[in-house]
Amino acid sequence: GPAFAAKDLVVGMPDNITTLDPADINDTLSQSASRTMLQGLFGFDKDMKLVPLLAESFTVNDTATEYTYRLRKNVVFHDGTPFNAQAVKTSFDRLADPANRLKRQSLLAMLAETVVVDDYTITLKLSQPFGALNNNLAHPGAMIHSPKALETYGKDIGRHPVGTGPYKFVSWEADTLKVEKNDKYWKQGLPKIDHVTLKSVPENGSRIAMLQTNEAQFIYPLPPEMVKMVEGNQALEIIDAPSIIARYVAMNTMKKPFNDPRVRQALNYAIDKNAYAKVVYRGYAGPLDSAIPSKLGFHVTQPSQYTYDLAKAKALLAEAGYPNGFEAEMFGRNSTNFIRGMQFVQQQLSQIGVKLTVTPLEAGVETARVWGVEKPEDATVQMQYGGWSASTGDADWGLRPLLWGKGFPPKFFNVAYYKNDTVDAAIETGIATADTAKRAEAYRVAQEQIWKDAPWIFLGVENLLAGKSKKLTGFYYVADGGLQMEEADLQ
Amino acid sequence: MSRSPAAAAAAAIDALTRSAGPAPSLLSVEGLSVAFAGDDGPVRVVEDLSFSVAPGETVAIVGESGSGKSVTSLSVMRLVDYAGGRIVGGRIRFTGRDGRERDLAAPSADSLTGMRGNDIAMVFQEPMTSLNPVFTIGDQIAEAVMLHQGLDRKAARAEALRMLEKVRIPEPARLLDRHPHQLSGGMRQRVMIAMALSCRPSLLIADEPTTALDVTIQAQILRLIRLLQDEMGMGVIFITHDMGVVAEVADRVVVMWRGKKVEEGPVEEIFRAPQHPYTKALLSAVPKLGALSGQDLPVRFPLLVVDDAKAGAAPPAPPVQDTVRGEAAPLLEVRDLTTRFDVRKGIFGSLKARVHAVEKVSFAVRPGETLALVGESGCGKSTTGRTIMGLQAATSGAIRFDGVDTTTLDSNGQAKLKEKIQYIFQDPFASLNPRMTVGFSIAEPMLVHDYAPAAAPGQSRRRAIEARVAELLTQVGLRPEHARRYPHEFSGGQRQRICIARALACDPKLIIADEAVAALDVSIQAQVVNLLMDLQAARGLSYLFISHDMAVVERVSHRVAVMYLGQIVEIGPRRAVFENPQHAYTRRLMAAVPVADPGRRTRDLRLLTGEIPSPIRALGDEPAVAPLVAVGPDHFVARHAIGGDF
Amino acid sequence: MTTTDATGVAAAHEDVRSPLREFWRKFRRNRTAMAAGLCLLLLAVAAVAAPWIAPYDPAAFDYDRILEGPSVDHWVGTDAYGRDILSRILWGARISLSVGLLSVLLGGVAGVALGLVAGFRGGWIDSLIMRICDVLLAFPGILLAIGIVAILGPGIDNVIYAVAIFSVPVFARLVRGSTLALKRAVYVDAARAIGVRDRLLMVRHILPGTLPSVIVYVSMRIGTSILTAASLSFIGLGAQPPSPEWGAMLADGRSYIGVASHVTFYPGLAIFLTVLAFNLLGDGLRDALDPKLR
Amino acid sequence: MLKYLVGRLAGILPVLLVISVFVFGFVHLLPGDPARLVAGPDATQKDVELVRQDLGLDQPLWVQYGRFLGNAVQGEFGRSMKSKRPVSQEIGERFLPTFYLTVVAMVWATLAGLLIGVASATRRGRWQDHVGMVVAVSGIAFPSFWLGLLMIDLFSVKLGWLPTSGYGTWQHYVMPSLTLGLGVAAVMARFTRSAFIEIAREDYVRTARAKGVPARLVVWKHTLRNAMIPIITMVGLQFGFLLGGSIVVETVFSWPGLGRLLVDSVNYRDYTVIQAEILLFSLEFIVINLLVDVLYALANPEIRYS
Ligand SMILES: Nc1ncnc2c1ncn2[C@@H]1O[C@H](COP(=O)(O)OP(=O)(O)OP(=O)(O)O)[C@@H](O)[C@H]1O
Ligand SMILES: Nc1ncnc2c1ncn2[C@@H]1O[C@H](COP(=O)(O)OP(=O)(O)OP(=O)(O)O)[C@@H](O)[C@H]1O
Ligand SMILES: [Mg+2]
Ligand SMILES: [Mg+2]
Repeated sequence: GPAFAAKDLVVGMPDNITTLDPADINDTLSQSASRTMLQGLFGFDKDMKLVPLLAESFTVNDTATEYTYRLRKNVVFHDGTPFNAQAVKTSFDRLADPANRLKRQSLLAMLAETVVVDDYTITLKLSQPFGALNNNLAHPGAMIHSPKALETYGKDIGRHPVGTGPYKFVSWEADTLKVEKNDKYWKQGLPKIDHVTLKSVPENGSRIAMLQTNEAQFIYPLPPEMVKMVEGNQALEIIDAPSIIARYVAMNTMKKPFNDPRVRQALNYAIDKNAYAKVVYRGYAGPLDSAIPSKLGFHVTQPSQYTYDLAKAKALLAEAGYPNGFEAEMFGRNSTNFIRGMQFVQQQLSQIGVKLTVTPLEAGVETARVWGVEKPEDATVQMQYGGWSASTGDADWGLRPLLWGKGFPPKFFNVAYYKNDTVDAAIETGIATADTAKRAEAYRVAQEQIWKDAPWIFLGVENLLAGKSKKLTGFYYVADGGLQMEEADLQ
Repeated sequence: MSRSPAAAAAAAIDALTRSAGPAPSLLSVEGLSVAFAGDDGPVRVVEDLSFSVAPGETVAIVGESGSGKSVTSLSVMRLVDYAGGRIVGGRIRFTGRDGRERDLAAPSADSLTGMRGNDIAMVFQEPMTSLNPVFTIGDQIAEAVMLHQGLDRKAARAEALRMLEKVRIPEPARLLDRHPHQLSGGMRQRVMIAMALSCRPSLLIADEPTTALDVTIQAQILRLIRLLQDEMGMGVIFITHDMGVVAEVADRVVVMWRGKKVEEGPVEEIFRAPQHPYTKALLSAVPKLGALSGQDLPVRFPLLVVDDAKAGAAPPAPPVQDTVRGEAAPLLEVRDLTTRFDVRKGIFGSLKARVHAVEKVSFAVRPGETLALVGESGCGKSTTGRTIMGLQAATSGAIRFDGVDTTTLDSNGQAKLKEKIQYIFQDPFASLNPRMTVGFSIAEPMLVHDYAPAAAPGQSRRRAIEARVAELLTQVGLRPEHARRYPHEFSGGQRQRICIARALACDPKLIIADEAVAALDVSIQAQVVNLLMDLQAARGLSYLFISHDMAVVERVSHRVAVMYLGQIVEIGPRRAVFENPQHAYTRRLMAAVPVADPGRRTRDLRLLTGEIPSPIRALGDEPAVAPLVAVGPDHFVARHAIGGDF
Repeated sequence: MTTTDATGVAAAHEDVRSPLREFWRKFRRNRTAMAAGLCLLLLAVAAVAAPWIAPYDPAAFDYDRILEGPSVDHWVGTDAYGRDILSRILWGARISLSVGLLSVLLGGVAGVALGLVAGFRGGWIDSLIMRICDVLLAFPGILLAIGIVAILGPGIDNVIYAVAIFSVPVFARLVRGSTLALKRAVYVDAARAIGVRDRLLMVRHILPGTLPSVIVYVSMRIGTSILTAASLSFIGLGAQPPSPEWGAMLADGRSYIGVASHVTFYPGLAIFLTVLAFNLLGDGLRDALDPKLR
Repeated sequence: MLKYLVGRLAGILPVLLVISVFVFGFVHLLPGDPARLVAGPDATQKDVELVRQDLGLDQPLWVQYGRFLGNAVQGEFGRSMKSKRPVSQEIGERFLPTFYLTVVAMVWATLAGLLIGVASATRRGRWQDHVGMVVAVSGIAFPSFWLGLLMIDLFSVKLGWLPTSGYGTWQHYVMPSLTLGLGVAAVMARFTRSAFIEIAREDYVRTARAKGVPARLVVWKHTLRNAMIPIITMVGLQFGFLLGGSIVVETVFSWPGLGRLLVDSVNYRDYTVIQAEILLFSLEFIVINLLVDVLYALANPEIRYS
C-alpha cells in the first residue's frame, strides 16, 4: 500500500554542485547539498538562529580566545566510524591548515590549537580574540567529515562525503546528486524520506514545469515574475521567506562627486524603494532599513529612513554643487536580475538629473575590474550595483567585508572605499569579544554611522521564493539561501 | 526513297493495323512551333515545322547553325520545357513499342519518362557537359540499361561494357570506372552514343553525334547505328552539318533555315537538285577531300552569297594562302613534349597505371603557318594543346614560344604570354563562363591585356572595346546585340563562334584551335575558315589547327602532323601527307573520310573488331617512341621497330 | 552571305541592356522578393524615423502599467518596467539592423576572401587558412567575445567586429568548398588561357559561382547575428541597458514567458519577419543573378 | 589521396600544439582571476591566495604552460580548478550525452532539411516553396529557448507525454533533439534548395531525363549528388558546432552536456577545463573538416588534393 511505498523526493536546483567537501565550498547550493549528509558542531534553524548540533554545550573565556565544547554522544558516521573529539580535531585541523588550501580556511584562520580533552570534550585555542566563533562553526564550511573517509579518499573527499547527517551519499553524476535515508541517524524518527535527488535544472521555466508535472516536489529559486505560474496550481504552493541578501549600490566615496555625503544621501532619497521591490522583485522584497538586513544578528532599524523625496534629493544635490546632476557609470553583474535592478536605478536617478551609464560585467571581468584592483587610486569603479549574503548570519560578516576601512579590495569587498574611524573601531570591537551586549552596542554604533554617511544606496532585501508540492512538509528554505530537509516528509 | 526492308515491313504492318490515319510513321511532327521566353514576350525559334520518320528510316536534319535543329530534337524528347522553351503549337505523334500512338506535344507529357531512353533516345550535341561529372562512365550507361531492360547491376555493367566495346573505345573495362573529366572529347561522345544505343530505342535522335570523332571512329559509329537500325527497325533523326555524313547515312533530308523547314526530300534528290537557295549555298560550301589535290598551299573556300530568294552569282576565285615566312625563326617550338596522367583507383587512390597522353612530341610552327594536328580521338591532341597553353603541367619536354622557354616563366610571364597565344577549346559551351554575357567574355582578353583596339577619334576605351566586340561578333557571323546574351541562350554553333571571336580579340600571334569549326554548319564553317585565313594573310597569324575533319584540314593547313597514341607518326607538308601518306594510320584516316555524295556511299556493314590500342599503360611500362625518318622534303614518318599494323 | 543568324524573329526584339538594368528587370519581376525588399526598406525608414513615429520614449518607465498586454494605449503591450514595447521595437531596429547587416557583411567579405584564396591556391596556404578557421570555429563564442571585450572594450561597433569574427570561418569554409569544385571548370581554364591572372580569375570567374551559397548564408546569418549580439550585450559588450535591442528584449522577456508572453512575442516576431524578409530578398537576389533564369 | 590523408592526420599533432600555445595564451589573457572566482564571492584575500597557490597560478606562466603541456601529452589535463576533479573525467562524463544528442539532432535535421530543400527547389515559386521557406526561416529566427519552453509546456505539462528534462531514456531525447535540430534543418533546407537550383539546369541533368530516369531519381541521384559540396560543408560545420554542446538547449532541458560545462568553466575561468575543452573542440573540427574534405573528393571526383 501507499504507506509502505518508498518516499522519493526530487529537488530542482538552479545550478550544478561543485563539490561535496564543505570545507572547500563557497556556493550556497553545494552547501545545501552537503548539509544533507554532513553536520557541524552548530547549525542554523530555519529562522537562522544558531542551534547546537554535534555540540551539546560550550564555554568561552573572557577574551574570546579559548572555547571548550562538549560533544554529543552515540553518534556514528555513515561508514560506522564513531563521532568523537578526535574526529572533530581531524576535520578542524585540516580546515585550519593553510597548506591544505581549502577555500573555507578563513573560518578557522584564527585557530591556534585544538586540544582533545577527552573523547567528548574539545578545546579550541585561538591566536586572537574572536567573538563570533560559534557562528563560524555553524557555517557549513566547518562541518565534520568522517576521519576514516578523509584518510581513504584524501583530495577526492569532495566526491565521497561521509558525515553524520540524516542522509547518506549514493551517487553524483554530472548534474544529479542522489542521497538516501540514514537509518542510524541520531535524531529519533528522522529522516522520513527514503531517497532525495537533487537535480540541477538551470532554466527557470523548466524547473517550474518539473514542479507542475510532479517530477520535482521542491524547486528553488522561483523567480518573482514566475510566481503566478505556480499560484495557479492547486497542488502547489509558494514559499516566500525573508532572506539575508542585501541589495545596494556602493558608491566610491573616494571619487567625485561621491566623496560628498550629501550627494550620496540625495541619491538615496531619489529612489522609490517600493517601486524597486515592485519592479525588480514583483513585490517580493523588503526594505533594507539599515546597513544589514533585519535577519542578521544585531540588526538595528534606523529611525530616520531615506524616504522617496525628489525635492529633497534635488536640494541636497544643489547644496553639494550639482544642481543639474552629473554623469556616472555603474557596474554590476550581467545576470538578468542585476541588469533589471541597474536599469531601475538608472531610470530613478535620471529624475534628478543624474545620468548613469550601466555597464554589465561578466563575472571574470568584474573580478579584474572591481575586486582585483590593488590600490584605491586605481579603482575605476564609481558605482557598483551589488548584493551580499552574510553566510554566518552575524552582523560581523555583514559589515566587516563591505564597510571596514581596512577592507578595500583586493583584501575585502569594500568597494565603496568607505573609511570611517567610528565604524572601524566598532567593527573591531564587535569581533574582539564574545560578550553579546558589548557586541550589540558596537554594531548599533556602526550601523548608525554608516546609515548617516550613506556610502551605499540602500535598495532592499529580496525575499527567498521557492515552489513546492503541498504534499511536502518539513522542508525549509533558510534565510541564507540554504535548504534544510532533515524533517522533510511527503504525504 | 530508299528504305531498309525491315522498315518497309513495319510500315506495311502499320498500314494493316490502322485503318485510318496519316502516313504510317514512327514519328510524325506536324506544324511544330517552339518559343523561348524573350524580354518582350515569347520568341519563336521553330515555326510550323513538319516532318516524319518511319521505322528503320534515317532522316537527316541539316541547316544553318542556330536554325532550330537542336530545339526541334529537344521538343521531340519533351526536354525543351526544362531548357526554358515551350511548345506553342503543333503535334508530335509518336508510336511507341506498345503500339499506342501519343501526342508528345500534349501538355501532359509527364508520362514520357518511361519512354525516354527506352522508346526514344538522344545523343546530345555537347558531350562535355552532358555527362554527369560525379558518376563513373560505367554507372551512367548501366543506369539506362537497368531502368529499361530490368537487368541487375552486374548484368547492366556487362552490357555497358559491351556497348563501350561497340563504340570502339580503347580499354573499355578500365573506362567503366573512370569519370568524364578524364576522357577526351571524342571518348565522351562515344560514351553518349553507347548510352543512347544501349536500350535499343525505336527512335534515336542524334544531335551532331560525330563532331568530336575522328573519321575512322566516325565511320564505325555510323556503321553501328545502321546495324542496329537494320536489326530492329530503329528510326533515326540525324542532325549534322557534315554533308559527307548526310550522304552516307540519310534516307531523307530536312533542310532548316531560320527556324523553318525550307526543303525536304530523299537524300539523292537533295544532293542532285537542291531547290532552295539556302540548300544550294549549303552544298556549295561543303568541303571536299581532294579538292586541293595538286595544290601546295591552302586556298579559301569559294563562297556563295545567299539571300532570301535567289542564289548569288558564282564566287570569285579565292586567293592562295601563301603566308608562311619560312626563313623566320619558328614561332612555336615543341621539343620532346611528354604529358602523362596518373590513373588511381579506390578511395585512397593508389597509383595503378598511367595514361601516356603525349609522348615525346616535337614540332614547330612558323609565323604565318597553319599546322594541322590530326589523329584518332583520344590520341592526345587536346592534351598537347593544353600543355602548350600551360593548362596542364608537362611531364617533360620543352616549349619555346617566340624564342622564350615558356616552362620557365613565372605566372606573370605566363599570363603575358597569353596575349600572343590563344586557345579555342574543344567544347565551346563549357569554356564560356555561364555567368557572363558573351560580350564580356569576348572583351575580357582585351581588358586583361590592356589591349587597346583601334578607336575612333574621341571614343573612350570602353566604347572602343565595345565596338571591337561588335566587330568580332559580326566577323564570326553573329550580331552585335548578341553581346548581351548568356552562353546558354545560343546554339552549339553559335557558341563555337563566340569562342573564336574571343580568341581573335587581342590579335594573337598563334591560335591553338581545338576542333574550332567542328560544330559549325558548312556555310558558316566555310565563312569562319575564310576569316581565319584572311587574318592569317593580313597579320601573319599562325594556327595549330586540331581537327579530325580531313577536308577542312586540307583547306587550311600548310603542314599536317598525324598523331597516334600520343606520338606523332607522320608530319610534313599538307600536300605530301594527303597525296602521299606514308604511315599506315594516315592512310586509313584518309580512306575513312566520308564523301558528300549519296551515290558513293559504302554500304559496308561490318564492324571492326579486335584489340583497340590504348595509351593507358601499367607503371614502368614506357612506350617505345619510334624515331621519325625523312621520306621527302620536310616530310617525316615514324618507323616502328616492329612492323605490321602498328 | 549577308546575314547568318537564323532567328530573325528573335532579332527584332533584341535591344541593348545594361547588366544593372537587366538585373533590376529580373529582380522586379520576383514579386515576393520585391515585397521583402520593400518591407526591409520600410523597416529601415521606421528605424531612422523612430524618434518621430514611436508613440513613447523607449526608456520611459510607467510603474503602474507593468507587463500589460496589448491595448489601445500600448499596441503591443508593455514590458516589466512599463515601457512601451512597440516604441522599443522601433528604436531597437536601429541597433539590431545595423549590427545584423554590418557584422555579416564584414565577416562575409573577410571569410569569402579567405575561402577563395584557400580553395584556389590549395597547398600550404589552404592548410594554414583552414586550420586557423578550425580553431576559430572551435573557439567558444562567449570566450572569444570576452576576449574581444578585453581587447577592444565595450561598444556597439565592437559587437559588430565580434559577431563578424564569428562569421568569418563559416564563410571561408563554404566558399572554399565551392571553389574547389569550380576551379576545375573548363571556363576557368579558358579564362586562364586568355591570360587572366589568378587574382582576377578568383574574383571574376570563381567568386560568382560561390555567390548563391554565400547569399543564402548571409541572409540566414543576419538573424543569427541579431541574436548573438544580444548574448554579447549580456556580458557587457555592446548595447548598454536600457538601449532597446531586439535580441536583448527577447532574452529579457524570457522570464515572463508563462506570465506575459507578449514581452517576448513581439520582439521575436520582429526578428522573425526581418529574417524572413532578408531570406526572401536573398533568394530574389540570387535568382536575379542567375543567368539561366529569365 | 592516401598520402594526403596521412599527411593531414600527421599534421594534426603539431597543429594541436600550436593551438595549445594559442589557447593557453588567450585564456590567460582573459580578464578575470580564477583564484578569486574559484574562491567564491565572499572569500577573503587570504583565501584567494591559498586558492591561487593550490591552483599553481602563482607560478610563472611558462611553468604553468609546461605543466599543461606535460599533462596534455599524457592525455591528462590536470584537475579542474573549480571542482578539483580530473579534467578528463569532467569532460568525459559530459561528452557522450552531447555526442548522442548531436547525432540524433543532426540525423533528423539533415534528412528533414534535404527533404524540405529539395521539395522547395523542385516546386520553386509555388506554395510548397513558400511554406518550406517559412519553415526554414522559423528554424533560424525562432529562439531555441522559446521553442524548448513551448514544447515543455505542451508535451510535458499539458499532455504529460514526455519528461520535462534530464538525460537517460529515448523520451528524454525527443524535445532536445527537436529543438537543437530545427536550426540545422533550416540551414540544410536553405542550402539544399539553393545548390539544387544551381544544378538542376545543367546539361547532364537533361541527359538523365533523356535516359528516362524517373523524376525522383533525377532529383535525388543526379542533381543532389552534384549539389553536395555546399551541403556537405554545412553538415560538417553544424555537426562541429553541435558537438561543442549547445548552451541554450542544454540549459532548457537540463542536459548534462559540454555546453553547460563550458559556460561554467568560463564563468569560473577554470583554465584547465577551458583549455581542454577548446583543444577537444579544435580536434573535433579538424577531424570533421578532414572528413568533409574527403567527402568533397568522393562527391566530386574532379576535386583532388595533393
Ligand atoms: N535557352 C534559350 N534561350 C533563348 N534562346 C535560345 C535558347 N536555346 C536556343 N536558343 C536560340 O534558338 C535558336 C535555335 O537554336 P538551336 O540550338 O536549335 O540551333 P541549332 O540548329 O541546333 O544550331 P547548331 O547547329 O549551331 O547547334 C538559336 O537562335 C538560339 O540562339
Ligand atoms: N584529366 C585526365 N585524367 C586522366 N586521363 C586523361 C585526362 N585528360 C585526358 N586524359 C586521357 O588522355 C588521353 C588523351 O586525351 P586528349 O583529350 O588529349 O585526346 P584528344 O586527342 O583531344 O581526343 P579527342 O579528339 O577525342 O578530343 C585520353 O586517353 C584521355 O582519356
Ligand atoms: Mg544544335
Ligand atoms: Mg580533344
